[in-house]
Amino acid sequence: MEYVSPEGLRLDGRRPMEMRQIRAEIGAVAKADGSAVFEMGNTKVIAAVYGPREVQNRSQQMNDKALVRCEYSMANFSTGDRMRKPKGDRRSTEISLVIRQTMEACILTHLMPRSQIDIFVQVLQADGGTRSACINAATLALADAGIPLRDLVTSCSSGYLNSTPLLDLNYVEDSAGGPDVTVGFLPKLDKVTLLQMDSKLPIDIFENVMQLAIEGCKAVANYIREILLENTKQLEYRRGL
Amino acid sequence: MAGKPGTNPTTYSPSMATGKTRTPIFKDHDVDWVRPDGRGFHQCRPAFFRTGAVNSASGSAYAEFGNTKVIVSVFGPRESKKAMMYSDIGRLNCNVSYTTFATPVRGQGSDYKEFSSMLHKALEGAIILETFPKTTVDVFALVLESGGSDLHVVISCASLALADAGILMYDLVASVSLSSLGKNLVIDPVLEEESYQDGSLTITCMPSRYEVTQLSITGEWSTPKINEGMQLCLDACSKLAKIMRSCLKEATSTSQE
Amino acid sequence: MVGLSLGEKHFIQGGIAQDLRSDGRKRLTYRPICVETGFIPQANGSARVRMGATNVISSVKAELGKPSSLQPDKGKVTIYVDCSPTAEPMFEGRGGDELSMELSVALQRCLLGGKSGAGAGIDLSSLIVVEGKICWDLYIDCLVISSDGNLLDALGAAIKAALSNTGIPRVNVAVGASGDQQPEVDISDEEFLQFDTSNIPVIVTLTKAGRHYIVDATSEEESQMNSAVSISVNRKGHICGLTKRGGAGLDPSIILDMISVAKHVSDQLINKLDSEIAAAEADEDES
Amino acid sequence: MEEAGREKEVVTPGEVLGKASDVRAGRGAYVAPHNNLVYASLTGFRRIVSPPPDSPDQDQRPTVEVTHHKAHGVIPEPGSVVLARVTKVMAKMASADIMCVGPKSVREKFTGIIRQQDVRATEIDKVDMHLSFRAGDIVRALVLSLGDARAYYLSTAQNELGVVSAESTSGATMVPISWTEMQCPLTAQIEHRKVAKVGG
Repeated sequence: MEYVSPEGLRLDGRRPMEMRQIRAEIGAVAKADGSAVFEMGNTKVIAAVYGPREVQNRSQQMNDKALVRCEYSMANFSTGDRMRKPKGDRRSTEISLVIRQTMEACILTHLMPRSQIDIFVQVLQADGGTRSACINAATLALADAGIPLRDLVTSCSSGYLNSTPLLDLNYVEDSAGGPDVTVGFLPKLDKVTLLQMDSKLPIDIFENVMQLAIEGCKAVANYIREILLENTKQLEYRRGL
Repeated sequence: MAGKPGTNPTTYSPSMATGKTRTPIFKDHDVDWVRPDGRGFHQCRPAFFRTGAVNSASGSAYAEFGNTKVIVSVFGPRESKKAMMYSDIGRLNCNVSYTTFATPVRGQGSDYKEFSSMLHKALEGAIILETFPKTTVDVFALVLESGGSDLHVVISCASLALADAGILMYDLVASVSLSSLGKNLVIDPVLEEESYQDGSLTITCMPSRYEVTQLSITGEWSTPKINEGMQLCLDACSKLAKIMRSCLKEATSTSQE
Repeated sequence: MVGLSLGEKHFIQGGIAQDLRSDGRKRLTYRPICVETGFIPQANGSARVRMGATNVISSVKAELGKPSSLQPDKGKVTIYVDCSPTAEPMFEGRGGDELSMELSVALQRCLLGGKSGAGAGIDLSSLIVVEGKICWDLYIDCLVISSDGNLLDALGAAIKAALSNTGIPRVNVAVGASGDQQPEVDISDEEFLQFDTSNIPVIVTLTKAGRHYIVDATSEEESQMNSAVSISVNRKGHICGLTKRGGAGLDPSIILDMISVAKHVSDQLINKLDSEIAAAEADEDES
Repeated sequence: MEEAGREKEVVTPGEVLGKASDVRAGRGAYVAPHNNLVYASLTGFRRIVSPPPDSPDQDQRPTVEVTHHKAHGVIPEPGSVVLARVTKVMAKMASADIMCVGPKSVREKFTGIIRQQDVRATEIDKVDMHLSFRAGDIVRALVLSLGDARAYYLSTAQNELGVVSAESTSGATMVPISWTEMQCPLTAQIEHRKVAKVGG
């Protein structure tokens, strides 16, 4: 199957280096301490953060840092064909773990010892790149909750199909079976915190593809920063400052 | 119609609250419903109760309404499970299950969880939970044979089992359901009637306090019809409660002798 | 769930008694309802409903299936509610299952009518494609995103909005299929059939706090309730379902009184909801 | 106000026993606040107990009770004296299974814990749990509180409370010789316990 047309356009009309439209909104869940909706094209994710709060399960309490927990769940209607998956299947558990580890790395957990931070991400619509969207939504929600962060961790994926590096794969491209690189990136510190790849790729091409994903992360970071600034201005405005 | 209340305690039939006899008008064939067991529309199945059916339980009861046969055992109050949070009032834990041979098709049916939560809601309001803090009372109901209106038999039987176990209660709980078939209201429907019903109304009440602990209605109902249905059910509940009370009294007096 | 101090409890109860609730509403006033249709483009129909801080999504997915042998002339509708842990950390893991089940059962009872299908808000016979062979299976999935009380009413409204947003593809049945063979069908991707949603009831939950009833209780107010009765009423003013929640007993005459109050309230709610849905549809068409 | 013949009357939960203005609700009965009636909450025999004529308070209403041998199994409540078997002794506390509440044996298993500070009334911080209890001892204790989700909190900080029966390492039932020591009748070995003062 041809994923890049001779004119250099992808199936959804994007250029290889083009991201899908991203949109974010802060404060979708009123009762949570922080929450955000993040959309990448048709992928739509909602994240809510509760905490720092008292540790629910005493035995998990840590005296020198905060406990970070994460649960990823998919709505029944999120995929094209409806299916009812039992909660906590292997895939969700794996993604929960990935998100938890990524977020834990950027939260300044040592500032909040003996507390617990819960991150809940809910996929409303899945169209490729849910992992990245979840991480981006979680970052926004954590920032909204006012939890001290090292940097805004952002994520983006890229792939390599028809000998072309592609940025931000959608579901069709993702399921093509080609390599798929997901990167989590700390833009200000210029560090990679998450790197996952399926399938195989020559080393020199891999560097290109990863660089592409990093560029994507930087673009997302700029957008997230804008949204946060906008939100802060709104808050200031409401407080009459 | 069966005999007057009191003379024959194992059958009962509520009298119409309004006093006038209802003459159903059968306009089309569908409405003309003859009950499969030949009862009147406002006549319940003969009810039979017996306490102390299970020896190992703190309290138990067996109930038989026509073909519907259930057995309920009550355990506790006993220590709540370790995982539970501390609570200064007691907990009620209900579970309804069916035997594999309860239904015409072997091992069928999947709404036990729903039944369990409905049983819980029906009983919860009647038990004085403050009297056994931090502990749990378990109510296990087993439907031996399903013959329609299973849930309301389970509820009534469970309240009898709780009374047998000596759990403090505000009142006994009696439950009666009613089906609407075309223009008719049919009390205590059997399985066959339930599968054709246009709507149903189930009332669970504490008869001597005259309070409704649970009410659920499905299907489309007009207000006068709800009034009529509720009145019929409440009437039947109070008669059902009389039978339950006489069963308890009988058990108590015989055990004393 | 909500830990309230004695002072707060008195404040809420006093407000209810004086017909001026903590957020300035009267006892029988709803919070502003905000409807957004087409929220999930992948579904056949979807809607997001917000009532104050309560936020729910409902999506309708239609799949071709086989009607059950007991009712060959009717399609099937399943309602399933899921409580996302985003709404309440308590729903994490399997924690939300109990509430999900309770809400699903209550919605089914309120919207799908009796076993014979009479009184159902959704006309099941309109879902049939070929009698006894092919019908539409309607899966209504709801997700609670954020909860601040009165979930059932919000879910009921979301389902109504999602169904009015639903387009079911027209199906052309190939002629000539005979006997036991499954007829071949051709699903059109251009022509869509709309649902008649005028019969779908709205759900009004009356929460009894002290001697008064309130509608659209917030979760703080719900924690003060003695008991609550959810009543679904259609446009004709008929009761389509009723569930009583909360254990405390109620006098039958109070229930009847609550029913009449609910009928009165439902009138306004239906009109309000219909205009909101129409506005949301118009919005969607524009964009 | 009730004749003796009616004392044998059997009542069931929810039956009206009288007006709250005439009678007081005793065991197995309760008052409904909305209509001021006294209802039964148990199945059993109705009994009217007249207040002791020398009772200090002005209230001279008789008390109505419902009694039945088949009341639900006893459960420990704060203030009740229980007999418990020690199951495990740790540095800060000992856990025990409650066997009897007052004179009645419990039907179900209830766990209690005796914390270090509740073993005796004096020098509570010097208590060595291992010199106070041994697994298998029978202890008389007072229920302090409902405790936490896991166990009831028990106390032995009174003279009458503590170990009432214990076996020595050689398997004989020991004899108390002081409030801190017990002796084995076979080997004359002395073991340390928080001994209860029984009788006298």
